[in-house]
Amino acid sequence: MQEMMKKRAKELLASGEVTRVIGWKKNEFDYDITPAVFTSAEEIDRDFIYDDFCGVNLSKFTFQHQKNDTKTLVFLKPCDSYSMTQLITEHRVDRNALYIIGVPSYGKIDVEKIKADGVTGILSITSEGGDVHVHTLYGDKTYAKYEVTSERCLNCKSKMHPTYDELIGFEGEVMETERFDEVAKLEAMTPEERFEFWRGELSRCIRCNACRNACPACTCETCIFDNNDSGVAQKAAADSFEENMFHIIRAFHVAGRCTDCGECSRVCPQHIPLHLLNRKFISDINKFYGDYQAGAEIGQRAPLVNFTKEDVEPDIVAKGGKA
Amino acid sequence: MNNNLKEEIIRTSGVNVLKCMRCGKCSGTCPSYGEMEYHPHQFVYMVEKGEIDKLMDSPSIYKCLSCFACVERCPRGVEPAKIVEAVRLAATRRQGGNHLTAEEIPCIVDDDTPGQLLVSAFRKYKK
Amino acid sequence: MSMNEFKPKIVAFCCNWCSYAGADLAGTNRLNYPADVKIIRVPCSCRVNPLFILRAFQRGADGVILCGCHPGDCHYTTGNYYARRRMTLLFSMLDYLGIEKERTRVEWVSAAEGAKFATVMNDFVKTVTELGENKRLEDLRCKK
Amino acid sequence: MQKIGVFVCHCGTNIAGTVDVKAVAEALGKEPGVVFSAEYPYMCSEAGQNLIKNAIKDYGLTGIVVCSCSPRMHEATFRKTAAAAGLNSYMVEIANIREQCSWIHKDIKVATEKAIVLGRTAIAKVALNTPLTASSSPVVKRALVIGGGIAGIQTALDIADAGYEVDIVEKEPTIGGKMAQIDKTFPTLDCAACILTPKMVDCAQNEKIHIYSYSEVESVKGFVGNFTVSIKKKARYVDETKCTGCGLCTEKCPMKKTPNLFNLGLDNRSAIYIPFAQAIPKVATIDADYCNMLKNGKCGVCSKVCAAGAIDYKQKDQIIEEKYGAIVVATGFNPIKLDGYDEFAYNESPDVVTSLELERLMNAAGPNGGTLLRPSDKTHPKTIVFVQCVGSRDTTDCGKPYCSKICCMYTAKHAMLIRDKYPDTEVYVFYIDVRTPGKNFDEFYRRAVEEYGVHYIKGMVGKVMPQPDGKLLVRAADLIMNEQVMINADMVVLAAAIEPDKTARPLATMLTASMDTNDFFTEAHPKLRPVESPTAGIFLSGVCQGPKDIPETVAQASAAAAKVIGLLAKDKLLSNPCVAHSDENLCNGCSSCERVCPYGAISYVDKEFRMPDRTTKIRRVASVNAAVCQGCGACTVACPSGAMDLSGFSNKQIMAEVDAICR
Repeated sequence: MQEMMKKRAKELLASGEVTRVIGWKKNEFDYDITPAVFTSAEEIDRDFIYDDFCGVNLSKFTFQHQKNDTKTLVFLKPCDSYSMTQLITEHRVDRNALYIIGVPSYGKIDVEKIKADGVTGILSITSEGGDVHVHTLYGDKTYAKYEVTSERCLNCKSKMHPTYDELIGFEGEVMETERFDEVAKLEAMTPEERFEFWRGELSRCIRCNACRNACPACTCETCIFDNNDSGVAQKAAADSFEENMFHIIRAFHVAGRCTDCGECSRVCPQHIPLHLLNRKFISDINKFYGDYQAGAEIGQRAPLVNFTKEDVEPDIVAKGGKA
Repeated sequence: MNNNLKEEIIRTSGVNVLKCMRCGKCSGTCPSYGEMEYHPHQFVYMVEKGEIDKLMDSPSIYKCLSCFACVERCPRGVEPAKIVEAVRLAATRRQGGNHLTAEEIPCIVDDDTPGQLLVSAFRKYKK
Repeated sequence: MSMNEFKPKIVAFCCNWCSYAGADLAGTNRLNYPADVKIIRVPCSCRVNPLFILRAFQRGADGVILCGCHPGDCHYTTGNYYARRRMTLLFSMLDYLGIEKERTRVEWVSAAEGAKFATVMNDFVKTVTELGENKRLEDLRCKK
Repeated sequence: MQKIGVFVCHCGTNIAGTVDVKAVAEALGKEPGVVFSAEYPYMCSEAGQNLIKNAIKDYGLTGIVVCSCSPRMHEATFRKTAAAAGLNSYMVEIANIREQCSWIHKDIKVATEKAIVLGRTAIAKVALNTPLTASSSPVVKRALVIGGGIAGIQTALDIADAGYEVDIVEKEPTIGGKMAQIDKTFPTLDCAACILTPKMVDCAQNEKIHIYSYSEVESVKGFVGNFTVSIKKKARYVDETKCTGCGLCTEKCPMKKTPNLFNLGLDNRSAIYIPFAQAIPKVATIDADYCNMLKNGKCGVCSKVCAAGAIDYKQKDQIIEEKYGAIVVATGFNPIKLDGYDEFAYNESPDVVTSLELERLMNAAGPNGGTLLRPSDKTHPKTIVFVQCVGSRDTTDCGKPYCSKICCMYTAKHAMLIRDKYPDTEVYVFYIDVRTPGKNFDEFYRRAVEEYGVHYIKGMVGKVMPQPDGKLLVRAADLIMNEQVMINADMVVLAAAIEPDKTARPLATMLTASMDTNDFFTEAHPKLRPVESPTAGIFLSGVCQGPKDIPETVAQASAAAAKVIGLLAKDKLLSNPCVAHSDENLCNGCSSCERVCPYGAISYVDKEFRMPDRTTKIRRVASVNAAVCQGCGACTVACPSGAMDLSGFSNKQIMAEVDAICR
């Protein structure tokens, strides 16, 4: 797969069809992958990588590094493709300046799961077939891949690419998932239990803004948390409000636009399950207004800028979510 | 007025009798009209009124051919044939294990009985 | 502070065309409701940003209610439909975080429904008073 | 720093009875920014207003708060007061301490405390107010009427009568619309043509009215007072300015087998035609689908016989651009297609006709010269069955859920006319309900029954079965007799539901005017603004807004004209300055605001921005048309970045109010 991608990237660069390539690049560790812009065949030969650690969603990176006067090749996994489609719908990227190649994703490995298993001193990790071999200072260990696959991939929503110019590999389908089970579990708790759960989670937040910075839906020219005029700007310890509300406001801002790519939770250094906030909105939207997947189609009308006359009333919440 | 039965009929048929605007097109269209004591539009209205027992006791429920012409033509999507079916089913349930058997057919069939009725009867009651 | 003395702070957002007029009618008819309710006039229920509601809670409100024209009667034809979706999702999220769902409410009150306005406010104040002070939103991050 | 004045009104004892007004004035005087605070028995009185004016001048006030009755009562009064003293009228806020305080509380202490909170909330808001000026835009003194039926004609005549220029755009070669096809009108039975054609002539002769016949609206730009409309004049292959309407070409044209659409295809006409004798403009049109010359270049007869030399086979569609201050939609209706109703055998038998077809069959200018004959064999029908509600009140896919409103009355009319002219003909009307609200309507229906012996049967026809002998066997329910009836009829007349003309939906998109699910235009307010669209400057006339009969249509047409005249009479339009505006530095260009705007007030422009690194970047940003925006604020909340804000009710102002209440 990786070699086919490299070959196509070099061909397109050579033909002049594109002048830049956005893909993944290895860092210090096998599992530490970073998005990068490549402009030459040499760079691609040297650094380009596509393996089971390339979890990072390239759509946000593409948005940040877009150039409208030249064409850029970008490789998108199904997840990334949904995010990119949403960005195109919102006119945040210029479709014409992109050459999109859809690539399959067979589940990305969550190194945190390996670390959580008590493994330290990791030297390298290789993924072969269904096995993941971890080579450490203290010996080797092998996992079945599903044991160390990230939560978001185990609950993959779709293996389809809503937007692409060409595909490498076969096109997948929308998946049946159990991604709302965790939400349902929380919903089944008493309000007191939920409150304690979220207090436990949110109290760990250090307001590093990683979730916002990684989120492909968070592309505002100026984030309201950075805008002194918005009334909710973050000021150092002015009061606890922004701290308390940051995640609610952020989730609300991306409600109906969040494609559930899971980047927020992936990048959170405190391992707060932020995707459970977004999934709550997605699950509510599906339940109240009919199934909706952000980024499934260019030009979709997001649920919060839409309505029907027969929509449920807000007191549905007081009635426990039942009409 | 039999509310339990009414609810059962409404539930099993899936029909909202309140959608009926009483135009009578179902009865205007029914090929078995002359055979029936209660006609399709009356089925709908009597279910609304909860007069289910009368319907269940009437031979009308066996006169419906299940041709679904009334369902096809109803301008409000009421589906009277489903009501008739539901009443028929309720009557059958009341009879307990007294189901239709092939052996009985020769005694009850006559030249006027349409073949379609037999087929649909077997489909539903030979269980 | 004992429960009997507790006076909740209630912010009521009312659309200019229906609910604010309904509140005026309640006044004209001398229909009493607690002084804890303070009304903010907005052009339409769709002007109410979820941020305003969170802001009210931040500043110590114990309950927030949004009143608008009945669906279908919006002066701007569609505003309350958008408000309805926004508030449904916001309230659901607050409930999901364990904030008491009784602290937030949407009511459709027409310009002719002075009596309804008073009834709604009496009921809402009673509900919020029983809940007591709003502590949870403030405490959400403070693990003791 | 703002210098704010506070004015507490006693309203006699209305406020002062339960609110300690002195204490309120004193407490509010200590609020930050307040430099003057006073109370007075009647602030709205001349003396009270003078108190305000003097304080504004003496203290150089930059904002005032009046604690008094509801702003719905006196906000306008105090705004004028402020303006008279040289203060921008939007620097005024009202604290409602009567309806929302003194009148609902009995305890003076409680009421006084609340009044203080309400006062300080208004102070917090006014401190953030900015002076606003209503922007003004000029009004083009010309109106466009889309549709030349009776609705469009009446609207145009009334507007022209008031002295304004009006253009009518009609997609057919002649104005007149459906009414021109109707034979007689209920409940007076006068001939439709006799009352319509004089109005058509009036239109043609009125100097202020210009008719674009055989034309369609191509695009609409602009906003209230200043629309730019492109009109496509379709090629009719006849020079309108030369054609005298003599009709010689239509006589000589060899293509006589062209379906006559004016008679709904019940007979034929020539390929070059004038729809009917009284057509306006009385100009020939060539039907390009049938003309031999246009199809294969062979013929040219019309050109040879035309003494005026008006025939022009090379004529092309022409686009005309014109400016208008107001647009009236009068696009009318059509009977629905009956393809979904096999049970009525409409496509099977020519003797099953719609009511509009019956109008032509009975009309003196119709295919049979006014004698009612069966289309199949041209014999007199002896038994006629009318079926009501065909497709009306029908929630299935082929029908319409609404009542078409006119069918009960025109069927009574048809039945009556037939019984009058042919007393040996039996007439049956199958009805679900007979709906006759209207002046002299029920009396009319009763006459059909009592004087003319029309058989009204409560029930619906289930099936119409064409028989080998040419008869139509009608099976129906008689719900009152509780029996099924069979009628051997010669003709069956179906009261087909009416639906908005198909051109209305794309037109609504061009006008950004909203429509309901049935494609009827929605009105700005269902009770109080029934002839206006929610989109400013767009008015509604006739059936495009909902089913209605001729008198109602004419009434609404005149009402729409009155609204248009009221608009055109203004030289300038002052708009509400409390409208949305976008901060382009914050705008993402994501289109969320555009999607929730009910007025189509938001558009997008590509704008060049200087970046911090001295490069430039082109970004798509929203811009609000202040003349179109009505200030609801839906966009402000839809905007994810907070770029959109609403003057007069800004985010900061509302948050300041929240803070002041919760303090």
